[in-house]
Amino acid sequence: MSEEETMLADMARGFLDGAAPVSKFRQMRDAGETFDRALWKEMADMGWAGVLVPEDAGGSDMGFAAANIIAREMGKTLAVSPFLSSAVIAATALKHVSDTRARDALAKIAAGDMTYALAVDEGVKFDPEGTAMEAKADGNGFRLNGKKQFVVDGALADRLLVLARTENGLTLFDIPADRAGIERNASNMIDARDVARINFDNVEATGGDVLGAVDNAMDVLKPALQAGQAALAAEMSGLSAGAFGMTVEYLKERKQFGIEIGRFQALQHRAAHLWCEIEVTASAILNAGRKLDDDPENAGLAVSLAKARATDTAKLAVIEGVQMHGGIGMTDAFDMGFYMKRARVGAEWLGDYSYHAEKVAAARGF
Amino acid sequence: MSEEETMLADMARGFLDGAAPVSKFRQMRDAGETFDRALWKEMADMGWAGVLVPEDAGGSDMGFAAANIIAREMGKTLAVSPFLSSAVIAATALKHVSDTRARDALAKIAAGDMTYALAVDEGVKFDPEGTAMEAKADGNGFRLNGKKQFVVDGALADRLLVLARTENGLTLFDIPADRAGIERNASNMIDARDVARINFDNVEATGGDVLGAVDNAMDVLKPALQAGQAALAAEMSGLSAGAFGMTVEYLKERKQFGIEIGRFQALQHRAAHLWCEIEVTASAILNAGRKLDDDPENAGLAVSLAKARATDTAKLAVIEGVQMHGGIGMTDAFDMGFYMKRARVGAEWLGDYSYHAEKVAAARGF
Amino acid sequence: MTVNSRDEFRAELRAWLEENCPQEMRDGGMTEDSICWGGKNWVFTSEAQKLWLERCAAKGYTVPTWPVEYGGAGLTREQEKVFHEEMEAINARSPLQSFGIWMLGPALLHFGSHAQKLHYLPPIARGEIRWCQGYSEPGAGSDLANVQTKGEDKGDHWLVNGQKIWTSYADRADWIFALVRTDKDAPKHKGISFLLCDMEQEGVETRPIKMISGISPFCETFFTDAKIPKEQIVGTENRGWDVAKYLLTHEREMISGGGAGLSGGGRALGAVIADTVEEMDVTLRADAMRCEIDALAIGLTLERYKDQSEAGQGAGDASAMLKYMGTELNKQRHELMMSAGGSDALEWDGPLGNRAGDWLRTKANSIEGGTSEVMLSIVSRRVLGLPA
Amino acid sequence: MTVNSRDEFRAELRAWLEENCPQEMRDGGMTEDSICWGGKNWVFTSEAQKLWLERCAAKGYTVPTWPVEYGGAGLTREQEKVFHEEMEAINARSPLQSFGIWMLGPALLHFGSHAQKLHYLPPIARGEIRWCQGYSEPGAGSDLANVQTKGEDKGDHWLVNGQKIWTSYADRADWIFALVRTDKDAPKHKGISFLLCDMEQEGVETRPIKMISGISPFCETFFTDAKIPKEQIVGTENRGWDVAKYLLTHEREMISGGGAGLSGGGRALGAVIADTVEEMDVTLRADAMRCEIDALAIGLTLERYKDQSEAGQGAGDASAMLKYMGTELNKQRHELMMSAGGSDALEWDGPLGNRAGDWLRTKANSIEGGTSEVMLSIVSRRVLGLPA
Repeated sequence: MSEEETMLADMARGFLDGAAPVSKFRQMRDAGETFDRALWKEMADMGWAGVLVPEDAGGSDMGFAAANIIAREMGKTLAVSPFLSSAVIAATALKHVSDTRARDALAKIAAGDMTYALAVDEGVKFDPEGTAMEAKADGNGFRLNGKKQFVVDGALADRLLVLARTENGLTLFDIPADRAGIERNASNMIDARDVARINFDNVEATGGDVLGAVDNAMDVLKPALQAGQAALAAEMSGLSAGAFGMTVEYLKERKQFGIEIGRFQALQHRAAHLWCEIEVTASAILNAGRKLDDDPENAGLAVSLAKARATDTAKLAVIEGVQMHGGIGMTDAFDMGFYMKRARVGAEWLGDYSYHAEKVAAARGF
Repeated sequence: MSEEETMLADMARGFLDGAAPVSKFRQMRDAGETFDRALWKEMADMGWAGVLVPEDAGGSDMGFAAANIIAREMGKTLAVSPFLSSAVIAATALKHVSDTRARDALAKIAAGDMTYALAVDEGVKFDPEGTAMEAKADGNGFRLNGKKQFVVDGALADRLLVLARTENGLTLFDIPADRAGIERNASNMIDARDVARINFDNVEATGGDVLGAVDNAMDVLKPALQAGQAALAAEMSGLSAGAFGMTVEYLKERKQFGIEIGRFQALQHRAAHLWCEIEVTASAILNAGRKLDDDPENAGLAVSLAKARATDTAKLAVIEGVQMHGGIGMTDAFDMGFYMKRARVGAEWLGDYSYHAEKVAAARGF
Repeated sequence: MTVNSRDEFRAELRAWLEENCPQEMRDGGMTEDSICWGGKNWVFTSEAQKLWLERCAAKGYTVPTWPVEYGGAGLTREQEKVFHEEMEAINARSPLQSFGIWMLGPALLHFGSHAQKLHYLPPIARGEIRWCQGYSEPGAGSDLANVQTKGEDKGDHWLVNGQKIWTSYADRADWIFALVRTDKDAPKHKGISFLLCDMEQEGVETRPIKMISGISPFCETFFTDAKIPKEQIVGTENRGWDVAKYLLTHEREMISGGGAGLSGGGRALGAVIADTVEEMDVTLRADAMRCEIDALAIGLTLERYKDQSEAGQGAGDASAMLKYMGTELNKQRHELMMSAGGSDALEWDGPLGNRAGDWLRTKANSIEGGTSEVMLSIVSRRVLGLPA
Repeated sequence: MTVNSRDEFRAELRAWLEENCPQEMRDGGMTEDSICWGGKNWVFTSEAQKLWLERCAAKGYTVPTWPVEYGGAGLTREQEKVFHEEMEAINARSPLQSFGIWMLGPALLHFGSHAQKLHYLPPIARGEIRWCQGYSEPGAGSDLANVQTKGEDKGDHWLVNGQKIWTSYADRADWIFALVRTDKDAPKHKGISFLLCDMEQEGVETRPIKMISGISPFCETFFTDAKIPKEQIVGTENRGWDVAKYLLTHEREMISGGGAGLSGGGRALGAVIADTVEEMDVTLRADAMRCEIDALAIGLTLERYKDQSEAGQGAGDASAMLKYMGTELNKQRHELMMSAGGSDALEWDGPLGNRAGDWLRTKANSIEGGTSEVMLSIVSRRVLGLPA
């Protein structure tokens, strides 16, 4: 990391340790809350909401590598915010459209005044190309009918990016979440975040609601997905580091049979192996951020590599975290379970290990 | 294991430790020998060559479970013999044919006077159904043209069981290895065993050379293959136990940094894990033998389970064996490398892990 | 047993099952709430569940291998296999499950006096008394012999004070079997007694612990001046660790069997996944195949050890292997079930029911009843003879 | 470096390569016998190999980041990256590989006197002197500081007696750098000196060790009253362990890079397999994908650590991670190559060449230069700070 990046990470860590530690997540979970608007406003004030928004639209325009650094720090403390959905995914999509409406939306995102959710999934697995939801041409506009699930931040978002099938391809719609015909049902997620199942019953959309060009959703959606995947991978790598940090501390403190369990070589070697995995994954995350900044057209391999590694590493980190903590790690009163549940949700969102492994293989010629 | 089986195992171990220890294999390897006819005769005298041959044909007729026990003990000391090819595979095939010629052949096998090799593979992977070699009808007989590879015991065997494609299916031929048009080339195998590549150039075969019925090779071949796969799995489980035994001894003796390396918990846990794997695989082997004896029609799952597990376990056993021995384990002067090479050859012969895993999946409904 | 007598037993049993097993009890009993745990406060989920338990108990089929005089059917190992085969053939639910059957029963059969056996075993077999286990203590973790709960000798009883943790379903149990330090001056393993205690008596309280899976299968249990009569000791005073170890090997085998997914049904993981997944991706399919292979082989190993051991003797040190392999496999299986379920599996009570909760629950498998690390150390030292 | 100067350097380099790299040297150099090791007795496999070495050496391109005065090209880290990119673009072979470049060079640059650098480094850069490493001793194994080879102080020289093992290619090397105990009374790590020794001199003999792969990349080397002049010490007397440790971190990174399959070509494992396998089965494909993901990520990690460190400083303790991950991956890659090769891979010099030998060779990767177990212990203690 560059000196600038290290500073950003330090600053983010300082803020999150104070404003959004794991205990804060526990409070929200216990209260059934999935969005802290005041916290999001603070993040916006620090330039996080506008991390990808151009400066002339009120953003901080720090780029993808910076977004990954923020996401990673958020992962460490399990901070809850619409950062990925709004500041990364929606902002990237909107940046690929050069009209005034998109510009205004970006400004509102940067200010923390408007949040977005991405509605793509229809089955249990991420599969944008397999989208079946129909947007039928109707006069000058469209009628949307169908169902979406696993819409992250979808129950509370102000606006929705909805992928639907039009006559000759896929089209991305940018519509308010309260438009007539939209029915949102919050899912009771194991990671206690905002996720919704959404029904679209003859929802009207105008040509102006189309983000990018009709039948060409991927021009806008693909970079947005890649940005989201990379940032999610970064969040998961932070999550791994957070869980690992707790685990190493526990190994140093906890005594069994009269000595610290961190003296047991079998645990030492497993902890060391896990650290190696975390380090290697960190490289893939860093690389994905750089590639998105420097050569976004060819960032697919780097992004899928990051998401695949991050998924695998986080799984190992939380499994070892629980196991090494023993019974206490299994209790709800202890935080490790939160990391395990979040890792599982992160594993599925925006493409699981297998999805991205196939992308890597394809990019590498097999 | 039953008391009888335990006695057989003890007897086999006693004999092999004396007559075919690993040092004997080393001698043969160094001398470029792949068959010890005198040793095979001794094994025949003990009833091993006729382990599956009916008593009235001079065999000991001990059954498949017993054959597995013998194969397992052979695996421990890397004993070289045509046991699998002749006493298990060929004998099982011949038993499924009720003519006098087959009966005579069984008697010769049991006496250790005639050896067989099975010629099935044509590509780099085991795939009997994919056999391309042609046996074209020619008058009352056939003309065989094509190539076989990975014919175990094929360079020195007296007779060959050859799988070839006939007009409406596959046919198994039982022909002398020196028949005109057969060209055998010994392969320089890493496990220093007898394996050949064989060319068939317009080789004549009569109707009498067909084992079983024309176009119906599998009636005879399938049970023979299953018997061979189970016995090979048993050999590999013995090999795993042999390599593991050396490794545990080394852990107890070898000192590093002033203490026995067997005191290092990381090595203890890996050794313990390996023992668990070996024990679990032993159950699968035992089960395959029982199933072949009691319910051969439905033994496919049991056999594939045994071969898949044995392959995986042997791989782990030799990798851990080499690693835990350190540099010395990598030297040719030490025996561990022999186990590693034999495990690799056993992994491929008669279907690799993946082949048998697919069979298990199919048998289990997915 | 000759083939003939086996076939006779099978025919007899089959007829009995056909007549006595209610149709509702022939669904395999794969879900958590189909289990009948019994006990004083048990509320049967259906009349059929009650009937099934009563009928089985009358024949001794809740504990088929226990002696008839203690409530069992006195089946041989061979007959027991036939029993399970026939039960599985009609997809019958287990009539009763309990820690009394899996753990306390075998220990009593081995260490208990004849009077204790007559007193405690039949109510377990009939599902009248539900037991829980009081071994672990806060902070002790894997060091089970580190027992701080103390029992003061008061002549005809011990006065017990202390705290137990991870007491499974203690809030629903009637009695507890507990390790109590009755000689504080003796070496760690030599001053512990194995005591039986009525949980309704004064001085015993229990409090559920909420787990990451959202449920509370475990409790904390507190003893405050609880009086335990002297006759409620199993085995010799201060030699309770022997009983505890013996019981632990049974617990391990039990967890292993459950862990390997071998109880109930026995459907292949891949087949279960294929029910809901159109086409398995290569990673999922490769992992499911390996899991299936391991599950089958571990199941065979459990059977092999049962065959090898004397009736009721258990697998000894090798139970550590069974426990380790079974529970690690079960964790892996549930990881794959989650992967197969995709986003549907990420909700509490979502379209796939309690799949996430079941998955999280399995993470305790490799901790409870001795961690995987302890199991590996047992194998390393006692089986392989590696130096400590 | 600004983008402009980088682009200029790239253009210049590209032109030079176009003009100077012989066509025969543009085959990626993936096979063992394409390597140019140099040394007094080196027999060039072709005129092109000789020419390519000479031309590169003249420009300093055999050791691009070394200072110009010591035979290098004095490239910055950024320029070095460009250099490798351009070499890879035309599939150019590495002009020279040697332990002098990977191991002794960095140690001399850090610990050597100016005179020593001027004396020893340029011949390494030109491929004139081939070096080998004398660290391990029989029976010492992972305990590298357990040095028994002793050097007796004879005023102007040490009289050295003892035995080294695993001296890579010692039978083809001209000089050896060796750890010698020069103070037998000092604590283990404080009485060792790092000495340079001409192997042609009297009292130095070497004998190849045959390995399971059939080849003999390692030797035993014997010192019998060998005289090593005092000026041939690197660093301070009895402080040779510092030099050794420093060199080890470079060795680890080198092994890691080779291990991760990152040297030469960089084709995907799956693509290589697909060349010879019609359709990968699910197990092979799943494993190949995981391997590819790990290889790419480990490669990025190597680059990241190079970027982070000062020129020539290495990755320090983290080199243990690089070594561990790289070599374990390489073993896994070769297992898959064997699996993909099926029975064709089971012959010495079969249709797939030396695939089996290469596979067996990789098993030493996780032993040589510090075992995987030692690497994990280093990470555990020095990086994670877990108690010893």
